[in-house]
Amino acid sequence: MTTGTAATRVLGVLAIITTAWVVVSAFFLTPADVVQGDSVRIMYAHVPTAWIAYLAFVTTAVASGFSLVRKHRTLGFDRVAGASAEVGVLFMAMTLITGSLWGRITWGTFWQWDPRLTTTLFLFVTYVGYLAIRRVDVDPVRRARRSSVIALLAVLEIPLVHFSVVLWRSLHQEASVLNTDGDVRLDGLMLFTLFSGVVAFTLMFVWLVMHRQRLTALSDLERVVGLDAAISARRAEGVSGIHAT
Amino acid sequence: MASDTAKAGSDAAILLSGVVVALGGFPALAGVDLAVRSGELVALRGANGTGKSTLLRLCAGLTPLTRGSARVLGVDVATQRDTVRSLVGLLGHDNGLYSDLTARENVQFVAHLVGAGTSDVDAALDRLGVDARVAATRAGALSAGQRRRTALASLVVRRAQLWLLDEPHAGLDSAARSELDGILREATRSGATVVYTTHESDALGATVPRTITLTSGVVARDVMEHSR
Amino acid sequence: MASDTAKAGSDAAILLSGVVVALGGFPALAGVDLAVRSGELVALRGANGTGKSTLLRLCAGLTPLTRGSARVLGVDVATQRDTVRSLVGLLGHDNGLYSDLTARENVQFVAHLVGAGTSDVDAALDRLGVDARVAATRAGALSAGQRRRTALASLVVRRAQLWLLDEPHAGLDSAARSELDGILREATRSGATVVYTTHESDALGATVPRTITLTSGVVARDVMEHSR
Amino acid sequence: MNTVLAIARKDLTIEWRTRTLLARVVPFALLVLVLFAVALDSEPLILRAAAGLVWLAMLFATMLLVQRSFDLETADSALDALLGFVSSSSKVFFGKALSLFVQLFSLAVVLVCAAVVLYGARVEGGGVVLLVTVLLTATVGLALVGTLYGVVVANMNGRDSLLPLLALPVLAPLLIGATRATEAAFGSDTIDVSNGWAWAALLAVYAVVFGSAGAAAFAPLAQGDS
Amino acid sequence: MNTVLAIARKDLTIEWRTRTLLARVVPFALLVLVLFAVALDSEPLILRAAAGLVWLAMLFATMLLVQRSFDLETADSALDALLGFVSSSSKVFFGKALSLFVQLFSLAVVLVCAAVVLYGARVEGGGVVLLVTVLLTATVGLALVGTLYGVVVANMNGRDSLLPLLALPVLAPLLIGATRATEAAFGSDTIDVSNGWAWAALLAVYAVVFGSAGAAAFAPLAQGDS
Ligand code: HEM
Ligand SMILES: Nc1ncnc2c1ncn2[C@@H]1O[C@H](COP(=O)(O)OP(=O)(O)OP(=O)(O)O)[C@@H](O)[C@H]1O
Ligand SMILES: Nc1ncnc2c1ncn2[C@@H]1O[C@H](COP(=O)(O)OP(=O)(O)OP(=O)(O)O)[C@@H](O)[C@H]1O
Ligand SMILES: [Mg+2]
Ligand SMILES: [Mg+2]
Repeated sequence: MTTGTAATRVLGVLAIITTAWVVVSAFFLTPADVVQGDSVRIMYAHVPTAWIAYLAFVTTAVASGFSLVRKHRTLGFDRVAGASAEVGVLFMAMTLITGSLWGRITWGTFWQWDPRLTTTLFLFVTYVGYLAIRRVDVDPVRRARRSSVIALLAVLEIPLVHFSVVLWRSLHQEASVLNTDGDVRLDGLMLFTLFSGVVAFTLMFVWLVMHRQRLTALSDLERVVGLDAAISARRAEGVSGIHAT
Repeated sequence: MASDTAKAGSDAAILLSGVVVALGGFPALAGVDLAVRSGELVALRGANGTGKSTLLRLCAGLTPLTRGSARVLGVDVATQRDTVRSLVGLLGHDNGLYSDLTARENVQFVAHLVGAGTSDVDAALDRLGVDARVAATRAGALSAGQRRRTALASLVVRRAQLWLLDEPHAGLDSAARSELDGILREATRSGATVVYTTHESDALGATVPRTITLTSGVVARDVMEHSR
Repeated sequence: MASDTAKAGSDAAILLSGVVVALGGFPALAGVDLAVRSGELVALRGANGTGKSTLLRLCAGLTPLTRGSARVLGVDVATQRDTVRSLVGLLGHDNGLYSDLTARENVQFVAHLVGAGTSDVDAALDRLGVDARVAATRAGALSAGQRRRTALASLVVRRAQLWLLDEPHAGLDSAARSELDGILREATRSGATVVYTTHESDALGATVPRTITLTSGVVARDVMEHSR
Repeated sequence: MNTVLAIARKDLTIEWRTRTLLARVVPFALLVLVLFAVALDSEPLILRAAAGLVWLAMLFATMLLVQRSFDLETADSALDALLGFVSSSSKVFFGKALSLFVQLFSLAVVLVCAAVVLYGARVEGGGVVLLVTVLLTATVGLALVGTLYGVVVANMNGRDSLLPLLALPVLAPLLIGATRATEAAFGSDTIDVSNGWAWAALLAVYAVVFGSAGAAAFAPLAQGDS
Repeated sequence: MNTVLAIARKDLTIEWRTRTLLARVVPFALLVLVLFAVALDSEPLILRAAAGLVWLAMLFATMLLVQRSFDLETADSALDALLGFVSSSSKVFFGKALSLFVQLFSLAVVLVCAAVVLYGARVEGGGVVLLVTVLLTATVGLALVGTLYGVVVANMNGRDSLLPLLALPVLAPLLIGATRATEAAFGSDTIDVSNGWAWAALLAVYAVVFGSAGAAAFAPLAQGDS
């Protein structure tokens, strides 16, 4: 059995094509930055991954909301929520990795205690915790409820990350040491490449979530089939028990 | 094999049909059909691991339903578990006591929440033979039987419409057993429904009105005594 | 009241005289004199809270002695509790299982520590009716009776010289009860001493060689069957 | 309301009887403050960090108190029964949060006094009112979040380690807010009192958000546990 | 010896099955590192305190792991039986300490790497050997002290809060020693590598002292529990 369909195959191909374009453009077509030199090329991976991670976590929250409200398709929505969170954690990890590599090149250290970086890390850990709760082996409906509540609370951290620069430092008088948005000026091609990156990663996100979701659906199905077999086995046992007494 | 599960209707305290409960992928209940009328006293029997506790926990709204339909006191267990919980009194394998409160404080706490008075607490403790010294001892320090008695006293104070008791006799001495016998019969007389599990042949006197036997997650026998 | 506690001697498995055990200021045992010979099978009875569990825990070296003297298998319980522990197999109200290991792994662990082999493990599990599926399930997910059976299998693997069992029948179905009956009788036949508590009148077949009844922390009756 | 109070009173009775807070959590939190000082090993540095360290110690203490609060309920499956006795599960939520608040607030007062003594923090004038407000709003927030995540992990195997993992990231904004506002109250030179009030207001919003979230989410969460 | 290994293997099997360390304690400890940085809120300060913060996080993580390790034993009174199976209770002590050591050492490696990434700590040359030695000796000490106090509070009501209270003061010297030695390995300017080795030697002495104390005291302690 595969988890692919015509739709996912088209998506996959599109994702590969756009990604290839982003790579070519990022490395060869766009200019190096005046201040940062070639390292600015990391941006084309760094920024889109962050945004796609947001997208993934929002998707998780929305699916979780439906899973809580709907009485019947609880588990279907829960699967989407779980798959999306997994992919989101993956993307957020890539944001952290590309960011700290970039930091290593531009600031000379992997990490700085900047509000955005710190809150990003919290966001990441929150969803690692979310996945940990999902791993706990309990009844699926029960698990869906618990993790939905957590997902709905966790998504509130995204505005915190986004506005952390304003929120946290503005109350401090000093200007921020690291100005995440100030020192990169984007020309037309750079912007286009950046948004191509967003498109490419969005496609990749959708593709991954669909596969992941189907995979869990399949294994759930397998469990149902397994349960059917187990039920008939147990019933057979029961019947023979009756004859024995 | 006198099977008699067909009687449904509005006065059914428990109404299960095709109930499957899977725990960790294992069908602890593998298709149970069962109807218990209001005011019945039912003994649930069966070998170890046949699903008795699972059945009780399902009816108390503590375990989710995997397949089939289950109504308890007219309420759907799958969708309204909160309501089910508030109607049912369950005594599980655990006693549900706070070990740092005294036996009396434990019962008192329950009484307060369900709106019963102090006299009810005293009556219940007295009835279950929890004397003043024991009542004033922290629950964590009590003997196994004394803890079980205290939990039963809470249940008496509770006055639930449906009593579900999982091996209520375990740990009780013979005096407490016969007292429990009386309590359960009284409860049914005043309209409550009682389902309890047991492994002992002579647990509740000689005549239990109805005995249901589980085998491997299904109902294997359902026997009524002719008269009550 | 046929008291018969005077028989002391070197072959005494348990020898208590004037034993007082105070728990939180309360004399759970209030002066117990008792002698159990090696190879005896003794049932300990009494109402709830009369000190049965306390007596067993004392003999297992788990509860300190307040007054009097107590020797178990010739070892002084007050001073050499570590030695006592290693000679005695106790099954308390708790089962002593690791809930994240499977039933089989639990028994296997005990077997490894006491130097028993894999075949012993299989034999013990088989004897207690723990089938392959149950043996491969984590202990935390088992039913009450399955847990009790697993704990008993550990005890069988253990082959202690003195077996102390606190309500071993609780939670067991009738098949397991009669198996337990056989196990205990076999153990005494091979020279071990067995003391168990129970509240059930017919727990271990009809004839138990000796029944000791406690009342309020003292021995009230000590009855021997004439022949074994 | 009566139910909420009864549940809180039950928890506080147990607390009073076992003296968990007084005999164990308070000394633990004080110890954490001392250990920070040891780990940092520099006077001016410690003074600068005083507010942050107080709230960090509060966070750890909250984890302990929440665990204790739910261990009481799950040790003998009392929570299963408790949820059947009340007309709405949110009463259980507020009852447990209330008792947690009372304990946390007392602890916070002790820790602030300790910071004054140990770290040489100073509070004067308008700072006092701000400080009290911050202590109130922040401990309310801690109690609500703690209770909410406490019930999420209640009955779970290995919940001791799961609780901090889930709750601490969510509490991070509270840590930051409370720290900044307390710094202001301690008369720091990097933040003034009016800014401190802004943070206190944010803390209040935080508490309200989690209060409503907790009340709404408690039922499905508590329903689900075994 | 065989018994010691069997007990350690049992604990590690359970750990592997429940993934407590990997899925919960490691993230928790990393979170603690981050929270410290947030509470301190100043780059140079964080760098200066890096070594101390790593070991403080280790201390808190030790509390969690010890609690977990003894919860396993006491949840269903398994410890009572376990002590009867072994010829000498000190084997239980060393078995549980061994499994704790394995877990703590892995955690320490992760945390040091995190300090390099997050706090900008640097290790080079002779520092590496010193660092590994410190990690080994200090985690051995943590494991031994943790196990010893774990059994003291095992079976006690409210042990979650009692354990840190008892163990942390005893661990304070270890915290100081490990911090100083790690600072030396991180190339601090207040302490040089040879001094670091002196501290490492002290840590080894500490471990030996608690190893013998634990082996001797375990029997009466374990006996005493109810
Ligand atoms: C580990 C280190 C880093 C992390 C965790 C990180 C995280 C993030 C996140 C979460 C965003 C999305 C913000 C939003 O739109 O809400 C972002 C955006 C961005 N980051 Fe980073 N970042 C890191 C390092 C860096 C470095 C070193 C630079 C450049 C010197 C940089 C430049 C940018 C830029 C230009 C944006 C997009 C503009 C913006 O929305 O502010 N980042 N980063
Ligand atoms: N997670 C799980 N994985 C596999 N099997 C499970 C799991 N949880 C429960 N079971 C099985 O489901 C059944 C549950 O039975 P239940 O506890 O209802 O039995 P019972 O009739 O009450 O038995 P007892 O008389 O021993 O109390 C047991 O056979 C148990 O082994
Ligand atoms: N800390 C304490 N304070 C007061 N009384 C205590 C304390 N600990 C134990 N007790 C009392 O000591 C007695 C202990 O009895 P034990 O557990 O040995 O009874 P048992 O014969 O095993 O009873 P059961 O049949 O109920 O298991 C009980 O009456 C109990 O109330
Ligand atoms: Mg059962
Ligand atoms: Mg007893």
